[in-house]
Amino acid sequence: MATATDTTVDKAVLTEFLTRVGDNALILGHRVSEWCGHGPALEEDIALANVALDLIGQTQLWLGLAAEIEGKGRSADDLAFLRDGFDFRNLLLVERPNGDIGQTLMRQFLFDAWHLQMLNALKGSTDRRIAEIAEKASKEVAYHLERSRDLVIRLGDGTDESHHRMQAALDGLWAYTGEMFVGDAGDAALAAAGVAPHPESLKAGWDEIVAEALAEATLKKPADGYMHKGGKRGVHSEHLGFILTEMQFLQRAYPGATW
Amino acid sequence: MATATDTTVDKAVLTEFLTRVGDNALILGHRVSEWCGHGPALEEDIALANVALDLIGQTQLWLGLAAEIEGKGRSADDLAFLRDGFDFRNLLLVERPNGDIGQTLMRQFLFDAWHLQMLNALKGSTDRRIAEIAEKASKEVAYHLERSRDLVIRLGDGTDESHHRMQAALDGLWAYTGEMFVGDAGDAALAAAGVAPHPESLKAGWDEIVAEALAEATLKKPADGYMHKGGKRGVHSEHLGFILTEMQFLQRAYPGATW
Amino acid sequence: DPVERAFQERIDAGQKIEPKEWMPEGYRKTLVRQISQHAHSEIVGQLPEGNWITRAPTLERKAILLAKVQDEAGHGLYLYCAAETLGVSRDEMYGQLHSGKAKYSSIFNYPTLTWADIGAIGWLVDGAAIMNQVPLQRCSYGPYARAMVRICKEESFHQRQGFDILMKMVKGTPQQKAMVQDALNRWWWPSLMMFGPSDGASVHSAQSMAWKIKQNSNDELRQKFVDQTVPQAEYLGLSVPDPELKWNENKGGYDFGEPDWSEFFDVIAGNGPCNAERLNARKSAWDEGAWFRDALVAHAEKADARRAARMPAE
Amino acid sequence: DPVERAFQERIDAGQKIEPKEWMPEGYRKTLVRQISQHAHSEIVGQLPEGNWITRAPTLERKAILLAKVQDEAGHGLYLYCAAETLGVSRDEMYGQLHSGKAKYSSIFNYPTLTWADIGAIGWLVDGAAIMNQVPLQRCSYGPYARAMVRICKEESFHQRQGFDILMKMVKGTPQQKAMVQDALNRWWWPSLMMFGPSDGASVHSAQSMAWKIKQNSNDELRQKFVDQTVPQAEYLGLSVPDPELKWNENKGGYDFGEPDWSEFFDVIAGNGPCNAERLNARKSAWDEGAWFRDALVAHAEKADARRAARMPAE
Repeated sequence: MATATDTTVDKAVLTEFLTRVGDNALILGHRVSEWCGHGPALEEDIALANVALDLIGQTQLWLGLAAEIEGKGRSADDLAFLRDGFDFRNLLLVERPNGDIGQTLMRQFLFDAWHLQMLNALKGSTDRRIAEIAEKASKEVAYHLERSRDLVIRLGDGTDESHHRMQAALDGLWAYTGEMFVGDAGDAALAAAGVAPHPESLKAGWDEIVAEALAEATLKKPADGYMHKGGKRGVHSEHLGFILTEMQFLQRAYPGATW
Repeated sequence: MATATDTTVDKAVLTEFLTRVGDNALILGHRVSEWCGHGPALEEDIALANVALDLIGQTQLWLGLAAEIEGKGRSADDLAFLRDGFDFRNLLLVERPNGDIGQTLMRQFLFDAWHLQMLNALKGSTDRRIAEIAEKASKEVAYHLERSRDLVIRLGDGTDESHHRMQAALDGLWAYTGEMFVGDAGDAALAAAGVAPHPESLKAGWDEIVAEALAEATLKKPADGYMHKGGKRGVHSEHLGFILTEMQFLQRAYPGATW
Repeated sequence: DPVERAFQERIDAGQKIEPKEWMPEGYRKTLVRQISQHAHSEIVGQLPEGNWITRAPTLERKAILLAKVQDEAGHGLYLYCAAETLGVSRDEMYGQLHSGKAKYSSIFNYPTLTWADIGAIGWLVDGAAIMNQVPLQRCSYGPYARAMVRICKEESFHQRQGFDILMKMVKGTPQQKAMVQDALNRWWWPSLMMFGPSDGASVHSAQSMAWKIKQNSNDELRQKFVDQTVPQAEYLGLSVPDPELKWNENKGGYDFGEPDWSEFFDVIAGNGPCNAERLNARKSAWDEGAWFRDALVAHAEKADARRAARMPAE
Repeated sequence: DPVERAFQERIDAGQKIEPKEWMPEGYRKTLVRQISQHAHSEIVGQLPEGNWITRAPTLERKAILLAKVQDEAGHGLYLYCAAETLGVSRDEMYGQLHSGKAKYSSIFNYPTLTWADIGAIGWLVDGAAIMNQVPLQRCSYGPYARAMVRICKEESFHQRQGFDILMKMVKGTPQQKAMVQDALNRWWWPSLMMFGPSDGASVHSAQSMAWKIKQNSNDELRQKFVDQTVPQAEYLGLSVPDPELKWNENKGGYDFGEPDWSEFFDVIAGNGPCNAERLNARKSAWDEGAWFRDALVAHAEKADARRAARMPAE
């Protein structure tokens, strides 16, 4: 049984970590929710809404804990709706535009494969609160991965057109996957304390899941070249700004109002 | 020489009128500015930026005068960046999405043909301040109309594809033109005081300009059917909300900051 | 016709008609029209609310709205399945929606302009829908009646959530309260129109009533809706935008003004504020999704072929 | 070669070379490459700033930014015309941009993330551009030199406007000041890289200098830029993100750190934060505008044909 060791790690490091995990869920949830009512099939509309819903639920838990540990009297909503772009800590991958449904599903698969590894590792966190959230979220994400993996395979090995679209999606997104596995001093401290896995430690498992699925999808895994990074330290793409103008508008326009 | 008669018309009616004129320029200017850097030819990029620039300049004058007459200590910027959607008074026509460049130019032409009539009438306003702004703006808008009219003709009578695109643009926008010519009690009061023309009085001139240009463009003028309205009294389309989330974001996110 | 008489007797006796049983062609047609229209309404109905998902003001509101829109897609799915039991495919029904041949509820051709509209849709639009749908749980056609049981349960949940949004807002800032009043001003009349014109004007009503596809007159349901909703508006501190609205002690209900039926027919004719946008959104979702659907079919065929090829060796 | 010697003598004597005059093929090629790259930079340079036009915080700022982006398109136009005098068409140059064969200034592959970035681009990017461009007003090729005169005048105007944005912000709220510091942190090193690697690393430099296409070494210009900019940063109350930055009394200028040239070459190789977005934006503008350009040509041909048909009758 994991025990709470929240005193052994610097509070700021822990808050930063939780913000990263929470922001990934928030921003990807937002992106997926943009599909609402516009999916390629009714079943897909339902499934996309479901993924978005799970991610927003996870956001509430992670950012809620981040806010609690931060101890400045902020709420999960305050973190979501009142932070500036450079205070967001999500991966660049999750703010990539939806593109066609193939690109959306490829992004989802590449993220899910990492997300599940991360959550499975967090289930063994020495911080009980983190382990509990991971326990709940990992069940949802296992299903997300099952679904996105299956669709990547079917669309990759579908028609010529779908194959080309999926290969283009993969090629376009690949350079945004490297950031998932890059650690910093905070990550090292969290790993040493058994709070969270070192990002690099998730790479082998991710590689395996991805390589297998891509092979079955008849897609060519891109060569490992240049990898973009910045999101984890608050340097985002131009897309995040537009996400935030929409997402935060009501809270920004009517400060202090309750909804 | 026109003389100031600002005391003969109700202040609220005058403010409402100026807000309508100003909001048309603001929202259309915003829409046109969305093209920046994405035009179909370099000359077109320059021309579109120029139109947007003129319209934003006119916005400053009209909303500046509206704010002054309102007398509540607000500025043109306050009106542009801090009003809610239902306080905007622009025509639905100007908030229509850009679509392809043909749709943008058709919207511009249909509006310019009305705008120039309106400004030419306002040059004779009994309110000297209005007449002065109209004098300046009408020169700019005469050029806008010359340009949009010319392009509608060339694209309408260009290739088969351009002809079809322009006809589709015209058919899609036509139901948004009626609102320009519908007056209310305030319009009647302004007309009676010689401050502004009655909207209906602009119809004949507009019809003539439009009919001539469409004929030369080999485009078929749509039958006069149902006409949308609502913008002039603050009931807008869903598009305006998204325009405002972007346009107002900085002022909303950092209340009271100067830029 | 004795077969038809027997059919009618079963209906009169309150029995449910099931898919494989004999039914008059008119009964089948009426049901297909009504169920598919209802299904289309759920699907198109995702759009006005979906318009605010990315702008929902809190994480909880965002989650609730997502869940609601997901429910609507789910309702669409039940209903398309119910209609399919009558021998029409989902793709055929989509085709009719996209060509404009099939209708959907006109209320979804109105725009959602502020967050209060999301509350108003839950409160008024779902409220009126429930009023229409509760009797349909007793509809004579089994699959439709059973779909409605499930749908009604979720709809009343949605209605409470909508009311809750408005409660929070009217207790909030003056701007929030103004948004709520503005929303009521815009949604009140279209909601009353959701029950359709007086039955006198409708040719289908009498037969539908006899077949127990329809159980109450439009005016009855409208009256019931007004009687239920006006006190709620008062509770919210709002004023209903109808100068003729007045409590009538004699009838134990409200007297109220006549909706502007010319607006109703304009919207049905395609001239509502959002008809073109709604239909285009659905059509482009469908068209842009073609490659996705084709690929799933192609993959399934390949998988089948591979299985078949392996068979002999096994 | 006496012709080439005479050409070099004219250049050494400070004479301008004009379009129809003889010039060495290398001179022509170098100019075409440099001028078209410069033109492409103006065009692509519209995008990072265009990204904030719809979000400009005041009407005046919006107007100023629109005017600036319009100026950039105008500069692109002068420069394409200057390049065309060397026998290459605008469409050819576009083709090279879209295929990735021609480059544009790498600085435009960085994103604009806050409103302060709009100020920083004016201050630092236009500042560095001016530093590069002022000597080009004396370039040996006439049309290019004359285009630069006009461009430099407008650029220095833009630089002042950028500085003015930052002045307002650093005098504003702590959040605004934080945005400005963040912008400087992100734009400082890329701005220094705008002058290119040390000349030792470049094969073209010596010949370009002899031809008076280039007049100063990259390091000279970079030093000048740092010396000019650091006091401005201090005036704004900002700290320059270079721990090695220090005034050097002996040389009468600043010592400063070496930019991360691996980043520079990454961005040139297509791996900057926005390379794909910028190029795709330009390509789709071009592709989606094809019908527009084709129609204008078709209309002109029709009009000509109609004029020709009328001729005999007149």
